[in-house]
Amino acid sequence: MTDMTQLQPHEGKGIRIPAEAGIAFVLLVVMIAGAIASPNFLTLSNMFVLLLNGAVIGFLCLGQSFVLFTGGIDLSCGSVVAMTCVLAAVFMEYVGLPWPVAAVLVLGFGALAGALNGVIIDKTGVPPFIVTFAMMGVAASVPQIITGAESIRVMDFGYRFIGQFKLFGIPFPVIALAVAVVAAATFIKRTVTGTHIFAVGGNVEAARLAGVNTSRITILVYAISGFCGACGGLIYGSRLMTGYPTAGRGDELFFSIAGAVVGGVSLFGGIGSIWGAMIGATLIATISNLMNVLNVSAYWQPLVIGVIILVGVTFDTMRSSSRLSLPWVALLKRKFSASA
Amino acid sequence: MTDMTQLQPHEGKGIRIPAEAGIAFVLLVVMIAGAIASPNFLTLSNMFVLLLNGAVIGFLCLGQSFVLFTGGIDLSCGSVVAMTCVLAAVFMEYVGLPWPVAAVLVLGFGALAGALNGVIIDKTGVPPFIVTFAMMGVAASVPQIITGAESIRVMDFGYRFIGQFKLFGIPFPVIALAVAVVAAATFIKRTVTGTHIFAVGGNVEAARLAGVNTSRITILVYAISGFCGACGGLIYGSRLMTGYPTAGRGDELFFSIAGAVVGGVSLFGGIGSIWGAMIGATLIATISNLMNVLNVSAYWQPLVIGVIILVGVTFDTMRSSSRLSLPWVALLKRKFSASA
Amino acid sequence: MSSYKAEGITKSFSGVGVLHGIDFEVRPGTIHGLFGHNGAGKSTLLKILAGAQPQDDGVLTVDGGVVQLASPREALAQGIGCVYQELRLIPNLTVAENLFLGREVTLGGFKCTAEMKNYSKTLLASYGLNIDVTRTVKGLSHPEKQLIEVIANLEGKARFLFLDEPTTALDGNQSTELLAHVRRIALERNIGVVLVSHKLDEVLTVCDEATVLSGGRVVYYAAGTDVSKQAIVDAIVGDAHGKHIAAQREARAVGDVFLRVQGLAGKRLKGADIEARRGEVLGLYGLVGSGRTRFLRTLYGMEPVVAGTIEIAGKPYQPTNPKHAIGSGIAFLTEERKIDGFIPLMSSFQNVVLSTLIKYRRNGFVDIAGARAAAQRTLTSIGTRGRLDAPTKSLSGGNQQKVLLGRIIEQNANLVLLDEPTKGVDIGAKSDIYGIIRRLVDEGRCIVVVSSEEEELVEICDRIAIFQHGYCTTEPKPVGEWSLAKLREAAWAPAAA
Amino acid sequence: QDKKVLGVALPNLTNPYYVAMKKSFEENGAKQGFEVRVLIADNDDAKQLSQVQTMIQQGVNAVALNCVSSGPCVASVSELNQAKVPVFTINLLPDPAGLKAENLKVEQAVQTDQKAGGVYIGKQLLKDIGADGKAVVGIVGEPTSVAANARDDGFKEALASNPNVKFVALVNGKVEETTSLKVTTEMLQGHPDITVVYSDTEPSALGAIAAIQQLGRDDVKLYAFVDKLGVKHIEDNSILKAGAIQEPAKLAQIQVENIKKFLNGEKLEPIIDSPPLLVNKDNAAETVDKAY
Ligand SMILES: Nc1ncnc2c1ncn2[C@@H]1O[C@H](COP(=O)(O)OP(=O)(O)OP(=O)(O)O)[C@@H](O)[C@H]1O
Ligand SMILES: Nc1ncnc2c1ncn2[C@@H]1O[C@H](COP(=O)(O)OP(=O)(O)OP(=O)(O)O)[C@@H](O)[C@H]1O
Ligand SMILES: [Mg+2]
Ligand SMILES: [Mg+2]
Repeated sequence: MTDMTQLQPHEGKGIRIPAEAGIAFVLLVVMIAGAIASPNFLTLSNMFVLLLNGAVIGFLCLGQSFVLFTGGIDLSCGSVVAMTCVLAAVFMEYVGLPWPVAAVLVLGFGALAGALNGVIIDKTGVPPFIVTFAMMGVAASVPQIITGAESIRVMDFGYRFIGQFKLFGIPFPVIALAVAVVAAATFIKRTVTGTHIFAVGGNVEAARLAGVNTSRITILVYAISGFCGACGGLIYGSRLMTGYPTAGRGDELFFSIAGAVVGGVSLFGGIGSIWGAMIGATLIATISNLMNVLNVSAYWQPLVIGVIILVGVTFDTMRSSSRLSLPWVALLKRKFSASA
Repeated sequence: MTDMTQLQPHEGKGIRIPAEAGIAFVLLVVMIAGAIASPNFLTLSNMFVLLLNGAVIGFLCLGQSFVLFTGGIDLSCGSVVAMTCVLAAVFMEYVGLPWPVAAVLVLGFGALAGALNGVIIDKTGVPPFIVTFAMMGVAASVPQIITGAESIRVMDFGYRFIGQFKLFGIPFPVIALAVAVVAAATFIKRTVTGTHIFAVGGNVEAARLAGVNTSRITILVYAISGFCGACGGLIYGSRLMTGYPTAGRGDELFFSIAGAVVGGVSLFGGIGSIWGAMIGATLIATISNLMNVLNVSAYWQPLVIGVIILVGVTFDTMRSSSRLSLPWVALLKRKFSASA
Repeated sequence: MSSYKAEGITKSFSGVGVLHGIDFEVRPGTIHGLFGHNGAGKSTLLKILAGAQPQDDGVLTVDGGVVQLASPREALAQGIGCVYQELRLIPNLTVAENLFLGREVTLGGFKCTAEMKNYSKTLLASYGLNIDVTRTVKGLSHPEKQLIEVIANLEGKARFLFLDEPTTALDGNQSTELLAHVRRIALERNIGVVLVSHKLDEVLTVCDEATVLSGGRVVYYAAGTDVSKQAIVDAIVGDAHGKHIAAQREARAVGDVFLRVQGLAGKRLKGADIEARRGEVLGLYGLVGSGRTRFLRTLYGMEPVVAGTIEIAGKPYQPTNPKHAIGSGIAFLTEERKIDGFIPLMSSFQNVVLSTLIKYRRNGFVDIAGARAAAQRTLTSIGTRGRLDAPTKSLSGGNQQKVLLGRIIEQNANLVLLDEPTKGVDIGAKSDIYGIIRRLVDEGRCIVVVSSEEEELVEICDRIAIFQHGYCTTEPKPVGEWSLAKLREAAWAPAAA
Repeated sequence: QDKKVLGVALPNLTNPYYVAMKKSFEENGAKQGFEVRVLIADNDDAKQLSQVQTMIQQGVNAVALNCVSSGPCVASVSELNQAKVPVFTINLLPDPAGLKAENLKVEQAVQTDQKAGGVYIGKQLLKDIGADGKAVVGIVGEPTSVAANARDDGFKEALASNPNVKFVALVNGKVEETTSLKVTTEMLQGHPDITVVYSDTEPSALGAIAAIQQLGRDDVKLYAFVDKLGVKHIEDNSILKAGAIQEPAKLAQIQVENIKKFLNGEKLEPIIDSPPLLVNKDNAAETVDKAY
């Protein structure tokens, strides 16, 4: 769980293995297997490609995690990507705004769409599934209505910065995601609101009774998810220098949820961590990159990704429920307690 | 022992309005609106078309409801449609089995795939989301691998029966679905297993402690969902007389969940009814039929369906939480209590 | 020789030993009382006996034959049933369905719904419960749920029945009657019963044998006339608390009126006129369902106010929501800790400081170490045992209750509303809690306590008021004018309004 | 010596069109001595871009690129140009304006003229009903794809001369049999006066045939882009009256051969046009082998 548990256990003896270790280990295994299978896989440049291509799913997964922590679900995040991607192009090309203004405006729009989800869920008590389903429809339709099937080419070349700029060889979206993840993890762990998010997910009635402003938390998490969706829209838009209405409407929604769940976030709320979710998303991005690098047949890809993830999560689940014990864990434990 | 409590007498008077009434009312309103908007909507032939086109989603929603009642989720049902659709064609065309044998075999395969989901979930404790995600991948890959993504034309014309036969003008899939729904509702309501399904969804630990065989229930509900997926595969296959690997891999999965949720089934388990889920699925089928009958632009369709469903469910939620009262309900109540 | 016997039972959770070689025996037709401090391992022992958890080591034998219980289902099949400490009803099933869960009556594969309904109705009526058996359990009051669960298990075909704190939510009358039922059924049907409770007086009247656990070991056993209350108390309290001293009551200077409620009514509350003063403990007594819980929840902003006025320290107060109530200096302890008490997966430290986290904020970030230290201090002061940095749900029931009390203490509120504060708490800690209540009052705070334990009210309250049918209109009387009998009599008297 | 590697980026494999194209790439690639790597974008532009990047990582020698959609596809070309990997586009081409704006280079484009196919079919319909014959047309299209819309435009253009042809409905068949079966039935329910259905993709056509058949609407005729099965239906002359076939296998073959030439230093035509073929009941029997 979150914060205070990370403090030294007062018994003192033994080290505590973080809950994320299991799935991180799975990721490591996949990486090593990939490196053995192809010399092109574990290169610095391919790692950046992997992370760059995973950045949008990473952002969505980040936002989705906040929502899942409270026991909600956000089906609209993929469509928000589409909407914001087109809106950004509209602002630059049709309205004529400079790209930084357009970008900020679009982030605001994303957060607003998310907040609207939150407000409706909070005020009406309609299940998040339905509310965000409706928002998914709306956010999917808006760009199609604006552009038809066409896409809008962006001619403001400064816009490239977001998706294509590199700092010391690291693509900007990767840097932005890293910053966002650290900020989010700190926020969740170290602030009052972060604890309250988990309280709402753990038991909403108890949280309310303990004085948590549950409405505010609900609106906040959906707004964060919407904001993350807008980040995704900008990244796609800028990488392709186009506003196109199918952006983010593929596997993105699905993988954003799957990444979080693989990383140990519960669909029922109150369980999981940002780090876990990000490791989960990275795992999915890695497998999907690896399959392309190894040229796995498209027919086999769904099977391969499904089976690897199932095996990985099963291993993780068994480990944490200690139906299975890892030799290296026992070893580490022995070593630490010896030196203590 | 004398009455020692001072709890308010639990009202026995008045009629109890079934929980499904709200969403049924929404369906009615949509129907009436449709009839006003187009003379071609509320015709008997269009109703059959609507039901026939909705039959596969209806079957999936039926199976999904069983799973949702226990607090699980089945992401693999759409892919099971694809797998069974192709398998049926393979059995008939390549193996040379007569169509009824192929059909029965395929139903068994569907149930088996579902049962496998259930067994893994039960034995490993891995979240259903992950297990059925893996099964989704496997069931999507299998037909592609078998056929190389090509479709198999079925030449055994008897196979037409399943999807194209009509009894007194009613398409066979509609009759089959109706029978299945009645059987399912009876099963849930009238058998011990039905009660146990809800008990597992309401509180799995409590159910276990009360002596419910939770493993059996888990395996059973996923097997039912797989079986329903196979029904879908046969219907699609027989309507097009083809086994093709993209069957059921569109909106089907999503609508199967959405239909149930719209009809009042909770994603958290233990709440809802078969009838509610079926009304929800019908509502979705109706809106989607209506939009094509009225020739609503494809660009607007996601928005329209999202908004109608949101408004409908909001109305339903508010009604049942009595933040809103219907004039006709008050009227009915008055009438009944007067005559009593 | 017919009995259910456990020998050398050990159990540990993630390396922490909870039971260290327990020997225990239940004989048909007798009631065996099981006692011990919070976290002593009573519930764990029962779960092992009932097949809900596997033991690490040790053997279970029924009638001399070794039994392996892989699940509660198998235990039930062997005639071993259990009512667990945490209520185990399925909220969205009906009362009748819950009563028959796991042992439904069927005919040709179908449930005999009507038969089960009718039987449930008569059954509940025979226990004095007037409940529509087709309602879902979700909407019932806490005491009703507890009664239903116990009744359901008494009705089963069990030869051995374990009851883990079955009377915590019930009032004195109800628990006496329920235990009398248990006694009767045990004798009539030759059932072996194990009864876990912290209400010694109540239980000892029906027990044939008594065992006390302490720290996962049997420290006391006696049967028949050898059973001595004082010895049990000593065994429970052990050295940790020294001798259990009856609380000292001294006259306090009572301050001016702090809480003034006039004609307060809500959707479910009819009318309450109550005044509570600074430096006083005001007790609220009434039968189950008389409106005490509703009154507290209304004050705390959990239920809407329809009519009436509230003043706190002379200023008008309009409850809107719990956050606002906390901001107005009110703290509230809920009756059902599992429903809206603690966050199950958060650590006990987090649960304690949940309402007061803001206090530990430095530059926008929570001082985690500081918050944790404060929480630990509070929890230690009320003798909380168990892994406090692990999820609260893994604590024993009584310790969970202490975590919630810890939150109340943390809040440092001026008006403290306590609904059944010592539910499931052991006798040692109880006196600690009474001490804390007294300390809070001495600091000039105002405390309102709802309790179904008359002894508790008489021991800690300065004045006691009576609720009846959702009303509280009579002036509270000083505790000196009340006795247990008088309290019951007043609660039973015909409604004033 | 190492084989040259040819990367092929295709939009999906749910449309048999691309399945046929993929096979042809693999077969002809092998024939020309390439190692062929095919990546499928699942209709996702961003995914296609990332797959192109993966190919660059793998060091392919040339890329055959079938855009998911034209606008976003420019970015993939841009990446390949930067990495100095020669790009050959096929079927659906990147937006020419975008290429020009960024000064990007495509070695050779093998294109199908989407619009031309629609025009052919439209002309055939005009011939069938007569210059001022009546027709009420419903389209089973894919309004969210520019290519499909171009086919519709061509079809409408060819019929513009006849004032008695009315277009009353457009539904989204999503290039998929079951969806098409569903929406076609619903379109016919909503507009019982429809006499001609036009389907702009091959899978939709199959769904539309089943829909018309199963509604028992013998009076409705279908015109559509067709595959082999469709051609057989035209031959039977029942519901499907005429259509256009595309030749994905041929496109791929031409492209592979030209890539081989390019890598051997030959100069290439910048654009090769491969218009669809018109199929009607007269030539159906001969054409059937050309269809995929
Ligand atoms: N599932 C679990 N995981 C970890 N620790 C547990 C678990 N269940 C019980 N414990 C621990 O075992 C110890 C004994 O708990 P148990 O519930 O048996 O106590 P108890 O005697 O019933 O106490 P109480 O009177 O408070 O109900 C406690 O320290 C508790 O924290
Ligand atoms: N807002 C609410 N609306 C409807 N029912 C509620 C509400 N809140 C609680 N309940 C249910 O009603 C039950 C009966 O109310 P409650 O126990 O609060 O009665 P009470 O009269 O205050 O009891 P007591 O006097 O014994 O404390 C509660 O236990 C709970 O299950
Ligand atoms: Mg206990
Ligand atoms: Mg109460």
